Amino acid sequence: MALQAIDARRLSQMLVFVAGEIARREAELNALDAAAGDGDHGITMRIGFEAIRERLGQLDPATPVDAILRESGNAFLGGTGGAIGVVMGKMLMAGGKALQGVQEIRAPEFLLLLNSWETSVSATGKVKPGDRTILDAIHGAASALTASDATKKDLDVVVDLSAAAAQEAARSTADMLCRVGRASRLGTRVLGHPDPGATSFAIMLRAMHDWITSPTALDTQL
Amino acid sequence: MALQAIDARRLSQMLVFVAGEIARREAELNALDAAAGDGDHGITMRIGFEAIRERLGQLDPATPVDAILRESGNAFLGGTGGAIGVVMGKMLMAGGKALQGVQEIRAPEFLLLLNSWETSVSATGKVKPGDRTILDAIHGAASALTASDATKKDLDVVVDLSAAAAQEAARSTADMLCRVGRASRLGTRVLGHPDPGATSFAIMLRAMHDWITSPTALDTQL
Amino acid sequence: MKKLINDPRKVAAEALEGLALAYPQYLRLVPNAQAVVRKDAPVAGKVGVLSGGGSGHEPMFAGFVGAGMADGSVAGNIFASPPPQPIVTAAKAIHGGAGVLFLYGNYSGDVLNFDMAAEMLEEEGIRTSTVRITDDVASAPPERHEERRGIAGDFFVIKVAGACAAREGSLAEVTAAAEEANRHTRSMGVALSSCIIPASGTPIFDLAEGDMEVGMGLHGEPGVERARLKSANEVAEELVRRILEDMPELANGDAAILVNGLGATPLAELFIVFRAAHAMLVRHGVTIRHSYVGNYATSLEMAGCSISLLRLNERLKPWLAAPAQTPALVQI
Amino acid sequence: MKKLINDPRKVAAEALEGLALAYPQYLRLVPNAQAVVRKDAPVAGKVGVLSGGGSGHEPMFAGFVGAGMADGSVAGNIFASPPPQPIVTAAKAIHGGAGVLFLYGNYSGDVLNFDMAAEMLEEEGIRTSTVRITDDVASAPPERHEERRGIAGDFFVIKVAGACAAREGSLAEVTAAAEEANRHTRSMGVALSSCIIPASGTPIFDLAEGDMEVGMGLHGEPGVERARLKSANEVAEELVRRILEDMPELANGDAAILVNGLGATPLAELFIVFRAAHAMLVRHGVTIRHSYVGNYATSLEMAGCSISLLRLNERLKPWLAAPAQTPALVQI
Ligand SMILES: Nc1ncnc2c1ncn2[C@@H]1O[C@H](COP(=O)(O)OP(=O)(O)O)[C@@H](O)[C@H]1O
Ligand SMILES: Nc1ncnc2c1ncn2[C@@H]1O[C@H](COP(=O)(O)OP(=O)(O)O)[C@@H](O)[C@H]1O
Ligand SMILES: [Mg+2]
Ligand SMILES: [Mg+2]
Ligand SMILES: [Mg+2]
Ligand SMILES: [Mg+2]
Repeated sequence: MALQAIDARRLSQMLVFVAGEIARREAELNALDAAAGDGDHGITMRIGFEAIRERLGQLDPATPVDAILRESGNAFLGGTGGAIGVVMGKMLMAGGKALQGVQEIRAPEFLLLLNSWETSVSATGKVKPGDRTILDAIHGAASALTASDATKKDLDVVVDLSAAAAQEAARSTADMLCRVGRASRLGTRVLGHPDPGATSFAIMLRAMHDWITSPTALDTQL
Repeated sequence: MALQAIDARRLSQMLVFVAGEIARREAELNALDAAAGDGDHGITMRIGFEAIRERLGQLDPATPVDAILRESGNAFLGGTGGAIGVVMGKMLMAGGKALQGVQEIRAPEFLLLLNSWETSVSATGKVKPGDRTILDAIHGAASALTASDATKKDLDVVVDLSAAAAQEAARSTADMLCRVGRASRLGTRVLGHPDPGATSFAIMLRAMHDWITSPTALDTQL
Repeated sequence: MKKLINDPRKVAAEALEGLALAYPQYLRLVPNAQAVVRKDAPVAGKVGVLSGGGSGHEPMFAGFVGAGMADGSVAGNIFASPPPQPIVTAAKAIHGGAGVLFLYGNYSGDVLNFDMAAEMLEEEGIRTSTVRITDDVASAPPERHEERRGIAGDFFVIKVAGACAAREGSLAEVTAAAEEANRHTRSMGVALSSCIIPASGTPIFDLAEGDMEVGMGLHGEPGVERARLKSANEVAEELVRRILEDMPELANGDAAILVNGLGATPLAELFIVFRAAHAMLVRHGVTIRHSYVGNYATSLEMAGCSISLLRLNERLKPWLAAPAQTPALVQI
Repeated sequence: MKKLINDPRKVAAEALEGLALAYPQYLRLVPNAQAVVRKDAPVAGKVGVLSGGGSGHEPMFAGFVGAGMADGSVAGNIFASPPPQPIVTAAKAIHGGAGVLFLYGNYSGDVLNFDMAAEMLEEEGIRTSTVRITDDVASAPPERHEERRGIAGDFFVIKVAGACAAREGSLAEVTAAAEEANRHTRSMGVALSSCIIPASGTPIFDLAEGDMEVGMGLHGEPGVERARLKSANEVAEELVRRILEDMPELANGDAAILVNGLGATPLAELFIVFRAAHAMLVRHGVTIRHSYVGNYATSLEMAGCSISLLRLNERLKPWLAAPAQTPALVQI
């Protein structure tokens, strides 16, 4: 049965599950990045999530939701490097700030989280939707929830919806020209491949949904 | 019909034909050298014979046999480099000295030539038969003629005999350990591949025979 | 993948350790920072010049740390900018009281991480300024030159900034010198084969036999054009031509040139490219005052080269000619 | 075959021209000789140090011509010794009246050509002496050490001879210095992939994915053993172990080390190898006085590296530490 609330302990477990999914998709993300960038996005994401996993292992079991997010962001930022290190790191930390004092993540908190991520990434990376970055997937996910009056739905439904929207948005970056980052001179040569950062984000949301819908099977991973 | 005497003009033409044969076998000689040396023997031989060809083109048409050999040796020595540059260059020059005043090369002069080459290469390279060098092929050719009372035979028969013996001797270097040159540390790893220099020499003699037996068809090459 | 490494994840760290062990006369490791600083850092009263970026471009950046060039360099993992914290740590290690100049190639990741480090340093009262190197002609059109990437031209900018700092320039002066060098530097490269990132183990792009990629970036970012591989003379002329188009004022002036190997191209080929570039520059009236040929900013074992040209004016000349003592450049 | 060249037959000549155009502050071309000499050659009263051999090993040999190292260098075609005449021409161009020392790797072709040149010079009244470099441990057992090949250890021998000549050593003294350096130098290499000779266009050997050739020569001559590629630490330790076995007196003494890239191996990997070699030498009580890491004696675009160790005594120390100004080594 799907979880309807993610408390601090569950949040840690979920992040560890997401880390595993990212690691599993490493080669695919590298290949996407190779098409227009420097072929390392999978490596960098894996390293970043390893840093999260390690940090989570060191935390006091009583660490609350917001602190877990802040610590995860801090670990990602400190251990990764690259564009995505700062973008993801600050994004996760912004999520912690947005959920300050929250005990459990339900549908409304999940929407809060996504909105804080969108604001953070846009500000950190100085990007807007359509610039062919991770922001496109975040924006797609957040917009889908806002449009569907998400706060009244179950958590698993909401996460599913956002994951589907993120994936669709990531896919649509394949038709976007690149304005920032390594690939910005490529012009039309970049077309046809989705943005690696956007793809990562879609993978993360889908992994969260998978975990929420069968959490116990994965309890052992931490 | 086979030639029975090589005068100065014919000698030039024959050397040009040999140059062509060596160039045609370049890749094969490189590959043999690659097995135990540095893979350049075909290149070096081609360059050396190109230097001969160029020099021959500059010579006075009245240049006698011995001078043609000396000039060829000098051109090979000056234009080539590598071990084979000195060995072949001095060898050809020694041939010129041995045939001093000779107007035509017939069977006896051909034997003289081979003997002078053997002496020269042995002295220049400080090698003996069995050391796995070009000397093995020269020694094989010279010995076959000495053993068969060559001076009484026709030139084409003698050259054929020597070419066959050189080829046999070259083949047998595949079973020899290498004492000198680039491959001397290899020990048994060199076995199974004939020595490139010895193979070159066998190719040269075979080309001479081919030319002697149908010289006119090739007159245009110079 | 055939590499002389121990652990794909430790390549950057172990390489930097090796560098520091090999050249203690010039530099030392910074504890906990994947960074090196000149052995006598911090030099009191001197502006600290801090370079850095992803690893995999050796000897760039750490190989140019020492007297007369950078005071320190922070190394990220392969092709990944270092995170902010080690940048902060290295900046502190070279801070002699006169501020720190950040010098790095203009990549999204480097910008984000160095900017964040600058904020953190500011909070601790350490003044920084930043010059982002943008020499790669292939990476944006002239009207958007400030978006261009930094490639081998980093070398000239670090050289000039290092010399200006060594002559007791203030932070503003050293920053202006670096900006001036960057403004006068153009590079253009060509790749013949891909490198392999150790941690991924696969080539990051394919180039058919007989093809080359004109304008490919230092990390295999696609360039402006994929074309049939031409002769060294034609390639060199094409690269110089594109630079001259971009910086026409180069003609009939003084210049420094760097013919840079990307990693797997034999030095003999770089000299052949240099020979052709030299001839073409002479035809355009350019007087070459300094030549550098070799592997300065590589892309692991990528095959290919780049040409960088620095147009020299009277201000830049003495800085470029100034002495330097680093692992990858000793100049008297 | 992807190469930045114009004509496979002109690689050696055009590369040398490029070198001379790039570094006129150190050297100049010799007309009609495919050779370079230091720009102020001949230096009156000084022994001339002449190095040389086949091309394809850049920067060796021509890159080490300049004050404090070789006075001149003659370049053959790729992997082929130069013929006698250009050796004679170059020797005359550096002859300052005190004789000329020939320094080259011990290969059949070089021996034959340089010996013949020496005879020709003798006829013209120019005194020469010869030291054949034999540092490659893999190329003959200790009891036949004089048959060994010369590889990257050439660098140490040229450095020492050049320094001794710069300090006004006589021909006998410079020869003795070179002999002493050669006697104290050992190298051992490993290849990971083949180079391609431009004029043949094909690899000269195959190495299966995951294999390496221990002891392979600078021209792809097979080595002592084909083995599975190991970690950088294991490879470095294996190379150092074989050198220590061959020169046990190295332990607990002073040494100089060169970790040399064969052409296509990234500098980062050479630093990782250096790091491991350093650790092993320290364990054996060796004090490293000078370290050099980079492409010094290459084999076109071969992948792999070699380690060279020079055991330093009190005579060799000042020569190795002496200044040098050449394209490939500037030492203060
Ligand atoms: N300025 C930026 N703002 C937001 N996201 C960015 C920015 N620059 C790059 N990205 C994201 O980072 C991804 C690349 O990440 P990665 O390959 O890990 O870093 P790098 O580009 O430094 O190699 C891109 O696909 C894009 O989604
Ligand atoms: N000392 C020597 N005496 C006679 N022949 C030699 C000697 N050294 C080498 N050779 C011959 O030269 C051949 C190799 O020639 P080549 O490849 O052109 O020169 P290099 O060995 O300089 O690359 C060998 O196969 C051998 O026959
Ligand atoms: Mg990337
Ligand atoms: Mg050979
Ligand atoms: Mg990257
Ligand atoms: Mg050869």
